[in-house]
Amino acid sequence: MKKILVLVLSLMLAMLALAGCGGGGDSGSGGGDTVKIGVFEPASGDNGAGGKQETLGIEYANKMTPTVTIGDKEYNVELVKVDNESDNSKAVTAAQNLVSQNVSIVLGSYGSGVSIAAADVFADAGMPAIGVTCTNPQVTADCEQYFRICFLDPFQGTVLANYASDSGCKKAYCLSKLGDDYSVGLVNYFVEAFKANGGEVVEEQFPDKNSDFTSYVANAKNKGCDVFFAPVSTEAAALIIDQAEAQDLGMPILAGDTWDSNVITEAAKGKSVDITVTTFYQEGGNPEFDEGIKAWMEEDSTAMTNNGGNTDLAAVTAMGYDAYYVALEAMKAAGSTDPADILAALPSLKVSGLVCGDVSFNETGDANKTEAFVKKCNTETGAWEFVKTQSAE
Amino acid sequence: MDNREVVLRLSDITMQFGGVVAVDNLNLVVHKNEIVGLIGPNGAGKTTAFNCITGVYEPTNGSVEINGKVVIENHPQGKMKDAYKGRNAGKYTKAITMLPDKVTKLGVARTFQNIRLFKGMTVMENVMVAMHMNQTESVFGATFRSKKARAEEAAMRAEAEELLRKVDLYENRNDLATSLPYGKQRHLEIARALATHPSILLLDEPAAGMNPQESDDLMKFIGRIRDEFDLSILMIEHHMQVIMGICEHIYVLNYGGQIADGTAAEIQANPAVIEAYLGGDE
Amino acid sequence: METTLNKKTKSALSVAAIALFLVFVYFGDIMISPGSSWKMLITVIEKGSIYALVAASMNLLNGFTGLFSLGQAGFMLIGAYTYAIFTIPAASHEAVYQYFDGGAIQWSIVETLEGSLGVFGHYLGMLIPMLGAGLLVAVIAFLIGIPVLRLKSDYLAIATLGFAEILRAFFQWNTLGPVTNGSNVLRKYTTYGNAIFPVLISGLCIAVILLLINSTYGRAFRAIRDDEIAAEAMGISLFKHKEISFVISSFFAGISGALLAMFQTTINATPFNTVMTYEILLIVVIGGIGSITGSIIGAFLFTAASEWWLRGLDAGRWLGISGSFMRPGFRKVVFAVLIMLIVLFYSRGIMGDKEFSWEKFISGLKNLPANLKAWPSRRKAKAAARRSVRAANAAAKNRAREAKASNEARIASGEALFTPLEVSDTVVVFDKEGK
Amino acid sequence: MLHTWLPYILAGIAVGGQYALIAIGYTMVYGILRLINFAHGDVFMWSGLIMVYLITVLPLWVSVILVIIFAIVLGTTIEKVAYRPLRSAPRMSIMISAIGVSYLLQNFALYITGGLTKTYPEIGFLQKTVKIGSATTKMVTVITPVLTIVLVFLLVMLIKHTKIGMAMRAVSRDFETSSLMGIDINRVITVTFVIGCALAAIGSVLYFSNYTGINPMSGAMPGLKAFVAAVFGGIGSVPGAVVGAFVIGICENLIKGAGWTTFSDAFTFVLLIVILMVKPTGLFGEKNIDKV
Repeated sequence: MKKILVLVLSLMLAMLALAGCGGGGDSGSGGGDTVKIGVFEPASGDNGAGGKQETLGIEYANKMTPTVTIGDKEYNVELVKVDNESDNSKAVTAAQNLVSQNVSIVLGSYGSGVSIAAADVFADAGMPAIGVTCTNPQVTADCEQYFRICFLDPFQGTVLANYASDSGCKKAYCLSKLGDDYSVGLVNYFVEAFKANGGEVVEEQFPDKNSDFTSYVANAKNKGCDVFFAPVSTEAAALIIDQAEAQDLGMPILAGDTWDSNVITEAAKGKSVDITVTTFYQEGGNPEFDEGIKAWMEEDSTAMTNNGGNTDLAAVTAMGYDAYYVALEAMKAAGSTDPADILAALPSLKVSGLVCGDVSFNETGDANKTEAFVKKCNTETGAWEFVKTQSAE
Repeated sequence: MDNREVVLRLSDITMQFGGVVAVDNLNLVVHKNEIVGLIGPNGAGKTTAFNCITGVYEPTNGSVEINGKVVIENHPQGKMKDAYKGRNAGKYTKAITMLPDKVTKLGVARTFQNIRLFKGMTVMENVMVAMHMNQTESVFGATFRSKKARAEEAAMRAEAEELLRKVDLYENRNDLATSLPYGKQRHLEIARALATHPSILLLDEPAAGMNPQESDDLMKFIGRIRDEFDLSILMIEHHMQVIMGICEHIYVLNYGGQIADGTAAEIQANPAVIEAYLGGDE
Repeated sequence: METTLNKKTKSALSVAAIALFLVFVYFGDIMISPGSSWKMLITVIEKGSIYALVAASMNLLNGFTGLFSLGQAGFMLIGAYTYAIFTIPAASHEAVYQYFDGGAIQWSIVETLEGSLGVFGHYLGMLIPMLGAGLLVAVIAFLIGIPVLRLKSDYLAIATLGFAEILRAFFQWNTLGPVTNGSNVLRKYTTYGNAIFPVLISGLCIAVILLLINSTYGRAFRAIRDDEIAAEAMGISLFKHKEISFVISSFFAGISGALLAMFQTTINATPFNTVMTYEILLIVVIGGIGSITGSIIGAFLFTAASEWWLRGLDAGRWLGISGSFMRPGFRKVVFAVLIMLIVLFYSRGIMGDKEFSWEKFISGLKNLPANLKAWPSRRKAKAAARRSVRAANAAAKNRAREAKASNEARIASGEALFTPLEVSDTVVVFDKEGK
Repeated sequence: MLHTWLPYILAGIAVGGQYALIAIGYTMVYGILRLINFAHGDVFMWSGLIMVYLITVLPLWVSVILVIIFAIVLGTTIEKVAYRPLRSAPRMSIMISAIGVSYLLQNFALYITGGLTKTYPEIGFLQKTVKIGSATTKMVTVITPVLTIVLVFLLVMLIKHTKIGMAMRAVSRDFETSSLMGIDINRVITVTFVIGCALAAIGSVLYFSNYTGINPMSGAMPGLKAFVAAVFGGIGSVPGAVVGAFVIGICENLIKGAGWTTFSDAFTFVLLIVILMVKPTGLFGEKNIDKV
C-alpha cells in the first residue's frame, strides 16, 4: 500500500517537473529571438510515409532559411514536430500538444481526416494553420483558422475524371479505403464527374489493414472496366500495383496526388503497369530546388530513410517546402509572431517564387489553383514523366 | 417399510462419458430428516452422482425427483443412443434438464470435495452471497439503495450473523474466507450451503483432511444442523467411522454400479462391499 | 501507526477533495491560456476522465465479474455515433453529410430543446442523446450477450472482439451513409464547453458503478468471478448475472463513447479498433484488476504518459536526455516496455484489488519518510519471504501428494476399511486456478 | 461461371494455405497451454521484416534459414520471458501478457521501420506469373497449398509417431497428470513454440511474396484470421486448423468477388461467432468436461 503511495507521489512530482520544464520553455520564446512553427504530421500509422516526406520538405526549407526577419528583428525558426499517428482520436491531443508549446503557426497535415479532427483545437486556440496537402473540402470549410496551399478534391476528382474520359475510358473501377475520408471523398467527386461525362462506375471499398488485393483486381477485370481508379495510401498502392502485375490487369491505373511518390515508382519499376496520377508539382520544374534537396538527402541519412531510401522527390515534399515559406511570409506580413496577427494577415497574403506555383487564398482559405499536373510512370526507368497540365473544365 | 416423506429419489441414474460409465443405474432414496451415506472406493462415481443431482451434469439416463416432483430426467439421445451401455434405456422418455442454480432454488444445497469458497470475500460475504437468490429487489433498486434494498440487506446481514454464530464462525466474520484454518473452511462451506435455506444438504467428503478429533466434532455438528435446520442429508465420505456413526442408511458404489445398501451393520457384513474394498480374485 | 477516522470525517474529506478538484478543473479550463503547457494538464484530465469511465466499466466486467470481454471499443463506437448523429445542428447537415445529400436525419435534439427551454434545454439536449447512446448500447449488448455469454473465458474474449470488428465494418458501410456518414467523419455536433463536463459525468457514472459493486448484485458478480461452479450452486443464475454485468458495463462504455465524441469534436469509426480495446485493458491492468480507484489512476497515468510526458521521446529530447535513437516511435516502444514490466513484475497493478481509503492514505503519508528509508531492506526481506513461501509450498505439495498416494494404497489394500485414514491437512490448500 | 470465379478460388486457396501455416501455431499452443498467443501474428510479421533486412546482405537460401531461426528464437524467448513466469497465474494475466507482447512487438517494429511500409524482396520463382485456365496469378499461389499440405502431413506424422509427439498429445490432454508422469512440460512447450514459429516463418515467406508490403500491423489481421481458423477447425487439432484456414481464405475471397467488400473482414468474425454458437468445439475438436 505504501509502495503505491510512493509511486503515485513520485509520479506527481515527475508531472510537476515536466510541466515546469515546458513552462520554462514558454518564457524563453516569448521575449527571446526564436519563433516556433508547429509541424502537425503523421510519422506513423497509415499515412506515416507520406507525412514523413511532407515533413522532409519543411525541414529542408528550414535548413535553407533558418531565420526570419519580422519587423526589424531577426528570429531563429524552430520546428516543433508532433506525430498525429494518422489517427483522428490521437490528432486532438497531438494538436493540443502543439498549441500548448506556444507555436505561432501550424503546418499540416498529410491526410485530411486528422486535419478535420484538429481543426476545432486550432479554432479554439485562435491558431492559424496551413494545410499542405489535405485536399478534402471539409478542412477549411467551417474553420476560419485553416488555410491551405493545395487544390481540393472536387477539383482533383473532376480533373481525373476528365482525363479518363478524354483517354476514351467508359467504365471505371473505383477503389477506396473504408474509413478513410481522403480516398472516399476523392472517389466520390471522381464518380460525380465521370458519370456527368457519360461514364459508368463500379465502386468498392477495402477494410483497414487489408493487404490482399487479389480479389479487387479480379473484380475490376471481371466487371469489364477499362480504368482502375484507386486514390489510396501509398502502402496499399504498392500492393495493388503488385497484384495488377500478377494478374495482368490490362487497364490503366489512375490515382490522385498521394501516388506521386517514389514508393509507387519503386513498386512499378520493371512491371507492365500503366500508372497515371495528378499532382501538385512536376519534378524538374525547379532544377535548383531539385538538386539542392537531393544533395541534402545524400548527406543526411535520416532524411534519406524518411524519404524511403532514395532521393526521388515526392510532390508532398515540394509542397512542404512551399508551406514553410508561406508561413514565413505570413509572419513577415503580420509583422509579429503572435498567432492572432498572423491569422489576420493570411487572407490577403500573396506568395510567389514557390516551387509549386504562386499561392493566394480565396474566401474559404483555399489556394487559388486552377491546374494540376498529370504524370505517368515510366516503368523502365522508374521515374515520373510529365504528360500535361489539366484543368477542371 | 418406511413411510417417511421422500425428499430425494434417484431412479436408474446413469452417467456415461464417451465409453466410460461413471454411474450405472443408481437408485437412491433420501427420506425427510434422514442422514444417508454414499460410499465407495475412489473413482466409484460418487461425486458424479452428486453432479447429476445438482444439474452440473446431465445424466445419460434416469430421473431425479425432488420433494415428489421429477425435476431432471433424460434418456440416451443423439450419438449416445448407440453408444449407451447401461440398462433401462427405454424406460425414460422425457428430457428435463435443470441448471444448478434452479436446483438450489428447489432446496438442494451442496458442498464440494475440494472446498470452493469465494476467495476474494470475507466469511460474512460468503454467507450473504448465498442469500442473494432470495432477493426480490432489482439491480436498479439495489444499486441506488432503495428502501426495500436496504431492508433486504439488513435482513440478510442479520440472518448471516445468526447463522455464523450457530456454526461458531461469528468471531471470524470479517476475515478473508481463505485465511481460515482448514476445518473452519469446511464449516463455512456448510454454513454457506445452509444460507440457501435447503431441505436437502449434499455433503461431499466433509471430513476429508480432518483428524479423528475433528471428524468426531464434525459428526456431532452434522447431527446438530440436521435437527436445527430440519434437514435431510446425503453425504459422501471416506471416513468410515463418520459414515458408520451417523448414517441411517448407506449406499455403496463400485465402478459406477450400486453394489449394496442398508444400515451400517448390514453394510459392514456385506461380502460384496468387503470384496470391493479388499479386491476380489480377478 | 494506524489511523482511524469516523464515517463523517471520511465523507467530509471526500466531498472536499472532489469539490477542490472540480473547482480546479473548471477554473483551470477557463483561466489557463491555450499556449501554456498547463493547458495540456486540462486536456489530459478531460481525456483521462473519459478513459477512466470506460476502464471502470471494463473492470466491472473483467475484474469484478471475471468475464474477459474485449468488445469495449465497439460499444464506445456505437455510443459515440449515436450521440453525434442526433446533435448535429440542422444547418450543418449539408456540410457534414456532403456525400449523402445532407443525411437522413435533419434535426438536432439540442437545437429542438434549446429552442423551447433555453440553456437548460441545451444541456438537457446533450444529456438525452448521451443517455440514449448508453441505452442503445445496452440493448445491443443484451442481444450480443445472449449467445456470447455462454462461452468460456478466452472464447468469450475473441467473440466479443469479433463483434466489435463487425460493428465497425457496419458503421462504415456506405449503404448506411445517410445516417452514419459512411467512411467520412461526423463533426459539428454539440460538444461541451468546459472540461468539468466530462469530469462530472464520468464521476457520476463511476459512482454508480461503485454503488453497484457494493450492492448484493455486486457480491454475486464477485462470487461468479471467484468460482462459477460454487456461485451456481449457491443459487446464483450465471447467465442472468453475467447479462446484467455485461449490459451495465456496456451502457457505461456507450456513455464514455459519447463523451469521447465530444472530446474529439469529430469522429470516425476507424480508431475504435482492437488497439483501443487493448489500451483500455492495459489501463485496467496498470490500475489493478478489481479496483475502480486503480482504473481511475491508471486512466490518468496512461493518458498523461502517452499523450504528454513521453512525447519528448519522439522529438529527440526528454528530461535533458537526447539522442538520435529518440525518433518518432520511440515513445511507444518505451511505453510498451513499461507496460510489459508492469504485467510481468507488478501484475497486481497500482492498487491490486484494493480501493482508495482515507485511513490508508493518511497513515501512508505519516509513515512515508520512515518507509522510504526502510524500503530497500524491506524489499530484501519480502523477496526472502517469497522464496521461503515458495519452498514451503513445494514441500507441502510433495507431502500432500505422498499422503494421498499412501492413503490410496491403503484403501486399495483394504487396510483402511473401517479405520481412519492418515490425513495431511495440506491437501487442499493449493488451488491452481487462482481467481 | 468457373471462368469468373476461378481467380477468387485460387486466391482463396493461396491465402488459406498461408493462414493455415500461422493457424497451426495458434492451435498447438492453445492445445497445450490454453492460451491465445496474441503475439503469434506479430512473430509472423517480424519474420517478414527480418527477411527484408537480411536479403540485402545475404543470399536467398541463407536468409530463409536465418528467418526461420529468428522466428524460433523470438517465439521461444517470448514463451520463456512472458508466459512461463505466469504459468500458474490466473488465465486472464497470461492473456494480458500476450496482448502486451503483441503491443510491444508492433511498437518496436514501428520504431525500426519508422512506420513505413517495407517492400518484401522479390523471390524470383515465387513471384513469376503463371496462367491457370482463365486466371493469371503468381507462382506462390500454386506452391502454397502444396507446401502447406506437405508440411502438415509431416507435422501430423511427427505428432502421431514420435516420442515428443506423444508427449505433446499427453500434455494437451491433461497438463497436470502429464507433469506427474515425468513428462518434461517445459520441453514440450518449447518444442510446440519451435514448430509453431518455424511454420509461421515459412508462412511469412509465402504470404509476403504474394502481398509484398510489410508494416507493423501486417501481422494483426492474418493472425486474428488464423486464430479464427483454428477455432473453426477445433482448437488443438492440426488438420482442423488447416481445413478452417482454407475455408476462411476461400470464403473471404468469394465474398469480395460477390461485391461485399466492406464486410470481407467482418465475415471472418461472423463465421467465428456462428461456429462458437453452433459447435463451440469446432469441426474436429473434442469436448472438454470441467472437473467439479
